[in-house]
Amino acid sequence: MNSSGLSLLSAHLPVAAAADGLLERLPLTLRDTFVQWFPAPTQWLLHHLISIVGILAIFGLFFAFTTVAERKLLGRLQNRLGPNRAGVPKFSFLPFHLKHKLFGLTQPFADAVKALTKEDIVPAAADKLLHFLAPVLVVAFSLLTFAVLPFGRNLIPVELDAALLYFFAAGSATELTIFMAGWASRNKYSLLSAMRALAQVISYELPLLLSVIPVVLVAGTLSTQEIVVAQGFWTFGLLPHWFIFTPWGAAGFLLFLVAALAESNRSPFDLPEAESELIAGHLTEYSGFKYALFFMAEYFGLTALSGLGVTLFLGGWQAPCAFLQFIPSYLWFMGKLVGMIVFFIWVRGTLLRLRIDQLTRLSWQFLVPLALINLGNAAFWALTGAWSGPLQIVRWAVSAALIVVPFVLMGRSLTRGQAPRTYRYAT
Amino acid sequence: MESLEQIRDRLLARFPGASVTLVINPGAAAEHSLLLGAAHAVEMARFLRDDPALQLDYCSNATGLDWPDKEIVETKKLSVADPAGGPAKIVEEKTKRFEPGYLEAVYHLYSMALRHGPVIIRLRTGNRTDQVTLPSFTPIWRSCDFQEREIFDLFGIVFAGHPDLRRILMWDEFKDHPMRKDYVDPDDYEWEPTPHDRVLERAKAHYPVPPPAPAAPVSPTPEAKP
Amino acid sequence: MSAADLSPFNSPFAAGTAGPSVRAVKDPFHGDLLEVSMGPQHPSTHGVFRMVVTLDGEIIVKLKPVFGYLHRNHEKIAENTSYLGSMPYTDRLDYLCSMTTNWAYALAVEKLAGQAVPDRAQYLRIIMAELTRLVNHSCLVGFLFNDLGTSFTPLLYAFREREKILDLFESLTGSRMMCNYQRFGGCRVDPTPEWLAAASRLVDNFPRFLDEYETMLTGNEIMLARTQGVGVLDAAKAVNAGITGPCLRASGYNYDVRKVDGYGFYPRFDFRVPLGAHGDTYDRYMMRVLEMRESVKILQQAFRDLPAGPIMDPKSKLRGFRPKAGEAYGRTESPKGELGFFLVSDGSPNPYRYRVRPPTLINLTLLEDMCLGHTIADSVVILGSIDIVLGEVDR
Amino acid sequence: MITLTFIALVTLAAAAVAMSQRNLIHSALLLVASWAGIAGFYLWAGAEFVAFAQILVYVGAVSMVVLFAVLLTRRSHAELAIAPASVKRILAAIVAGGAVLGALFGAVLSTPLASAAAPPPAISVKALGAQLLGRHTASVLLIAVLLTVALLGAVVIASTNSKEDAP
Amino acid sequence: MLGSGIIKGLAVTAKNFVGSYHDPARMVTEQYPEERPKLPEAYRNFPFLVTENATDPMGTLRCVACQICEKECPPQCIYIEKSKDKKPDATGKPQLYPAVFAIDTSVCMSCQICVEVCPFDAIKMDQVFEVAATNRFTGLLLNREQLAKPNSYFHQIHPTDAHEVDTRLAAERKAAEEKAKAAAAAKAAAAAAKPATPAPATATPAAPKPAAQPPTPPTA
Repeated sequence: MNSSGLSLLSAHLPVAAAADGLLERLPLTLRDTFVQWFPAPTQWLLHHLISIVGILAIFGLFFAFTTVAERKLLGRLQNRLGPNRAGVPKFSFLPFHLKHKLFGLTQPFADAVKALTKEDIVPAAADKLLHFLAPVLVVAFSLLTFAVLPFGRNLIPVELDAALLYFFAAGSATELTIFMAGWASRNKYSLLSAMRALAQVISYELPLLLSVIPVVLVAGTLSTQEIVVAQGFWTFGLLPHWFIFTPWGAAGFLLFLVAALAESNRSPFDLPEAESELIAGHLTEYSGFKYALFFMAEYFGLTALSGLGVTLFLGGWQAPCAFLQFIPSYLWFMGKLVGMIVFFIWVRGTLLRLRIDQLTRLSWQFLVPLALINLGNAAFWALTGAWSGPLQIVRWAVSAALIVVPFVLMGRSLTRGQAPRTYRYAT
Repeated sequence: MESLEQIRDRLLARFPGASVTLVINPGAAAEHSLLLGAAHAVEMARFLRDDPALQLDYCSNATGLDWPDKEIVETKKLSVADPAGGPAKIVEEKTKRFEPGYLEAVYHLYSMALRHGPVIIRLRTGNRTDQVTLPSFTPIWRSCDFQEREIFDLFGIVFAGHPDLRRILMWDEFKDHPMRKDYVDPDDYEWEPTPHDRVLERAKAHYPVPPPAPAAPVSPTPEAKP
Repeated sequence: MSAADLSPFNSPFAAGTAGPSVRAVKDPFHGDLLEVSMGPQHPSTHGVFRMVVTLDGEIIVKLKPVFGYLHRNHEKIAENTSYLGSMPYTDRLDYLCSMTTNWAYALAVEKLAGQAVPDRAQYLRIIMAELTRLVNHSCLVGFLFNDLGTSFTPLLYAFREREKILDLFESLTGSRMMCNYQRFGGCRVDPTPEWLAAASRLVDNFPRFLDEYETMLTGNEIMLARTQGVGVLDAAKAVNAGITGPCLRASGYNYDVRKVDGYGFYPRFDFRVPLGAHGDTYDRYMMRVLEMRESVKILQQAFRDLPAGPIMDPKSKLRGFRPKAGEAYGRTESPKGELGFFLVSDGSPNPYRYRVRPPTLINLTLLEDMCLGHTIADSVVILGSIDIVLGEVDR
Repeated sequence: MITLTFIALVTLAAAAVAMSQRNLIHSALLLVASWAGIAGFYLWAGAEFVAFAQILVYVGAVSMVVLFAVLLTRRSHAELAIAPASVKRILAAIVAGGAVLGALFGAVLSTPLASAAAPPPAISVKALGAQLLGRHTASVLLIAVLLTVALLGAVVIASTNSKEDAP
Repeated sequence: MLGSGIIKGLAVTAKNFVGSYHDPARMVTEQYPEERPKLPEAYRNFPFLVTENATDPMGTLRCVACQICEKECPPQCIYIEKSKDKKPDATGKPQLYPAVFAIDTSVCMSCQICVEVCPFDAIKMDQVFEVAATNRFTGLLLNREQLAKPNSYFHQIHPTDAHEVDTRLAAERKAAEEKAKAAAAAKAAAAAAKPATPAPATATPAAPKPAAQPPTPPTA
C-alpha cells in the first residue's frame, strides 16, 4: 500500500539492501545460535522466553534510568543539578570532582534498595487479597503491552495480525487495577481519588483510540510491523514518509500525545497524585515495594504508549533518511523513544495541572470531536491517494484546512472569555 | 475631616441619651479618641459609617486594653502647726484613692472613600470581673470579626452580637485570658542554664541553692573551631 | 447557589455553627457531606494553617479556618521587653518581609516619641521596603504556581531572583531574613557605595526576569482556565471586611497606604498603583507582578537621588529609651496589606500595650465567602492568592 | 486438547467461586476473570481479533459498569452479603440448572460435528473488515445507531440530573 | 490560537535548560559541604568575647562584667557573674572581669543587640554556623572559655569593623593616657604647691562610646 503522499516523486530506493547488515542481524543471530543448543520441541518456548527476558532486562533498566533522567532533566530545567550524590562505594576513594562525575547514574539502584527495604504497611481494614493483587496486575498488564511493539526490523516479540487491538485491550485492563487499589485500601479518600482516576482514564481512552484509527485506515492493517513498513519510503532519499508528515498524521500525533499524557497520569493531568487532591490518590495505603510496583507500572505504561506513538506516527524503526539505514533499526527505535520520553519530562517541568471538570470537558468537548474530524480527514486522504501533479497541493491544502479550521473554532469556544487582561493604574 | 469635638457634638445631638466624652492622648502623637457609652455604641458606630460627611467605612484595627485596679497615692504637703509652739512642720499626708480597673476596646476607623485619617473610638467595660460585655461591631464592620474574637480570647471581653464568638488563638479548653496584666503563666519549669532577674526568682522556687555556675575549666566540647 | 445566598451574612459559618446548609440535599443520588480537615500539616497551606472543609463531592459547602498553631503571644513578650528588644522580634512576625515590619514598628515608636528621622535614613528605608516587596511578591507568585500544580519550576525561578536580593540584605545587615535593620530615628548600618552599585545593577535587570516569567505563565491557557473567575472578591464586601493590599486593589478599589498616608518620603516618588477589574485569583496574581514593576521604578529613583548625611538622628537614644505616656498607631503598606502597630506607653522603658494589626489575618476574613461553590483544588489556589504567612496571622 | 480443558476448567471455576463468594466485589471481579477465560477460548480457537475485542470490551469497559453498579446501589455494607440458603431456593436452582443443561446437551448432540478438527481458517483482519462492511453493512449500521442512541440517552439523563443544582 | 501560551512556556523552560549549561546565572546550585559558602563580611551568627591577645585569653578579656548586654538581650540568654577581685585591663586601670560568662546559643537568635549596647566593644558577632550538638546543655551552652576569641580572629572575620574599633580604642587610650599624664602633672604641680590637698582621683576614663548611659535599674 503506497498510497501515502508524494508517491509520484518517491524513488523506490532499495530497501532490502540495508536489511542484512551484520549489526542489523546481530540480535537475531544471537538468539538463533542460543536456541540451536536446545532440543527441537522446546525451541519455540526458548524463542519466546528469550524475547521476554530481553524485554524485561532492557525495559527494566530503561525504567530505572528514566526515573533518574526525569529528576536530572527537571533539575536542569529549574537551574539546579539533579541527584548526583549516590556514589558507588568502590569509587568513594575518588577525589570529590571525579566522584561526582558519576552524574547520579547510581541513583536508581539506591532508590530500588530504598523501595525494597521500606516497611510494607497493609491497613488492617484493607481487603488483603485485592490489596496485594492490584500492584501485581497493574505491572503485568502494562508489561503485556510491550509484546506487540516492533523494536527492530524483525525484532517484534509477537507478530500479531490484530496487534493494535491487543495493545489497547491490555492497556484498558489497567483501569480495573486502579479500581481494585482504590477499593481494597478501604480508605474514603483513596476511593474518592480512585473514582477520579477512573473518570480520567476512561474519558481519555476514547480520544486515544480515535487518534489511532486514522493510521489503521491509511495503513490498512492493524499489525504494527506492517504499519512501520508502510512508512518506509523516502522522497529524494531525504524526506521520510512517516505519518507525522501528513496533515492528518500531525493532528493525530498531537491528539495521541495529549491522550497519552492523560492515560499515563502525567503532567497536566496528574490529578490523582496532586497535592490539591486530598492525599496521594489511590496509592495512599501503599508503601514500600508495592508503591514502587505502581511507580514502575506508571513508567512502563508511559514507555509503552510513547513506543506506540513512535511506531504509528514517527516511523517506528525506520531511519529518517535512506542513506542512514546502515545504522541498525533498533537504535532508531530507541532514539525516538528517548525523544518522546524527554518531551514528556519537558512538559512535566512546565505545565500547570488542570482541574477535574476542565479535564473531562477538554476530552469530551474538544478532543473527541477533533479526533472524529481527523478520522474523516484521513478517509479523504486515503481516497484521494491517486491524485497527482497540482492536485497534490490541493489535496494537502484541503486536508490541512479540514483539521486546522475546527481546531481554531473549537479552541476559541473552549477558552471563551479567558484572555490575558490589561490593567488600569491609579497615580 | 471634622475635628473630634465636632464629631462628638454631632453624635450628642443625634443621640441625646448617649454618653460621648473626649479622651486626650498626652503622647507626642496627639491622637485623641472618643469614649462611647456601651448602650448606644452600635447605633453611633452605624452612624459614623453611614454619615455622608464621615463615611468611616473601614475599621482598620480593634485592640483590647487592660487597665487593672490602681492604688493612686497622692501626697499633699501640709504645714501642721506644732502644738508646742515650735516651727510649723511640713507633713506629707498621703491619701490613698482606689480607682476601679476596667477592660477597654479601642477601634481605629478610617474612611477609604474620602481617604481621611483615623477616628479612634473606645468602649469600656463596667469592671474586670463580671461586667465584661461590650456590643460587637462585627455586624457593622466585618473586619472586626477575627479581631474581636482575639480580644475575647486574650482579654476576656465578651462581645454581644458577634456571629461566632470563639477563641481564635488559644485552644478551646484554655481557661484564662493571657494578655491581662494579672495573668500568671503556668510554671512549666525547665532547667534554665542562664537565669537572671525575673527568671532567676522563678527558678529559685525550684531549687534552694542557685545552680552551680557552669564548670569554669575548658571542657573539650565539640564546638566548631573557626 | 444563587449569588444572594452567598452573601457574607448568611453563609453557614457567619450564622453560627448550625446555619442552614448552602445547598439543600434534593435527590437521593447526592451522598452525605464529607467533612475534611485540610491542615495544619498540608503541603499547600503555607504554614500551620488549618481549614475544616465540608464537601459535597468536590464542591465546598462550608469552610471554617482554624488558627493558633503558631501562636506565641508576641504581644505579651513585647510587654516584658524594652522597645529596642522587640525590634528583632518584629523580624519574626512576617518572616518573609522583615524590613517592612521593622519599618512599621520604628514608624509607630517614632510617632509615639515624636522622634525625627534624617533624610538619608528615610531613603534607605524606602529602598529596603521596596526590595522586600520584590522578595515577597516573587515568593508569592512562585508559591501560587506551585499550588496550581507545576512541579516547582516557576517557584525555583522566582527563588533564584529572591536569593540575589537576600544576599544583598545579608551583606548589609548580616542576616538574609532576620535583618533587624531599623532603629528609632534611622537605620543601623550605612550601605557602602559598592553595595549601592550592586543593588542598582540588580534592580535594573529585575524586569528581565519578570518578562521571562510573564511570557512563560501569564498567557498560559491552563493558568487562565484555573484562575480566571475563581474566588471572586467584591470590592464593597472587601472594604467592609477590612481587606487591604493587593487583594483589595485586585477588586478595583484604589487604596494604597503609601499614597493615602504618604508616610516616609513616598510623596517624593512618582509611581503608579495597579488596579484590577474582576477581583479573581488572576487579578490578584497580576497585581503582584505589576507592583513588582512599580517597585523597580521606585528603587531606580531612590538610588538616583539618595542624599548623603547621617543615617541616625543624633538625638535618638539606643538604651534607656522612655517615650512619654500616651498612645500612637502607625501604619504602613506592607507587601501583604496595611500593617499597623498600636503602642500605648506609660513612661517606662517597656511598652504598656503593643498591638500588631496583622494584614494577613484580616485578609482571611472572607476566605470562606470566596471558596463557597468552588472545588478543593480552587480553595488551595484562592488561599495561595491571598498570600498568608502564619507568623503574622498567629503572632 | 490439554489447553482447551485447562481454559474450560479455569472459566468454570471462576464462575463457580463467583457464585459462592459472600463479598459482592470479589464475585464481580471473578465474573470478570471468567470473561477473560472466554477470551482464552477465542485465542485457543485462533480468532485473535474476537479475543482481543472481548478483552477490550468486557474486561475493559463492561466490568467498570458492573462494579460501578455494585458501588452505587445505596445499600449498606452488611446487606452486600447474600441471604443464607433456604430449601426453597435450592430446589429452584436445581430445576433451572437442569433445564439449561438439558437444552445445551440437546443442541450439542443434535449438531453433526466434523470428525477431524478442521485447521482454523487463516483470516486476516483486513478480510474480516471487508466481510463486516461488505455483506453485513446493514447489521453493522444498525448496531451503530443503537449504540449512539444509548450513548445520547445516557448523556441526556446525566445532564438533566445535574441541571437542577449546577451552581 | 489555543496552545500558543503553552508553547511559549515550553520555549522559556527550554531556554533555561540550555542556559543551565553555559550561563552561570542559570546554574545556581552550590554543592555545600565540598564548596564552602562565600560569607559576606557583615554576616553574624552567635556572639563571642574579644580578648586582646591569644596567649592569655582569660587575662586580657575586654569584658568588664557591666551586665548591660545581659539586661538588653531580648531572649535573656546571657548569664554573667562578676568577679570578686579586680585586675588591670588594657589601659592598666583595675577593672572587674566576669567570673562566669555563659551564653545559651540554643536560645540566642544572633540579633547583635548585645554588640550594639556594649560600651567596651567586648562582645562581637562571630560567623560560625556549623553548630550541631548532641546535648542541649553541654553542647550549646558556651561558657567563658569557649566564647573568648582573640582580636586577631576578630580582624580575620570582620576586617573593616575590627580596624575601626581598634583605631577608636587606640585613640581613647591615648586620650586617657594624656589625661592621666595631665592629671598626674597637675597633681604633681598641686602637690608641689599645696602638699596638703590631694587632687581628686581622675575620672574614670571617658566611656569609649559617647552613647553609653548609666545602666538603668531593670524594672520588675
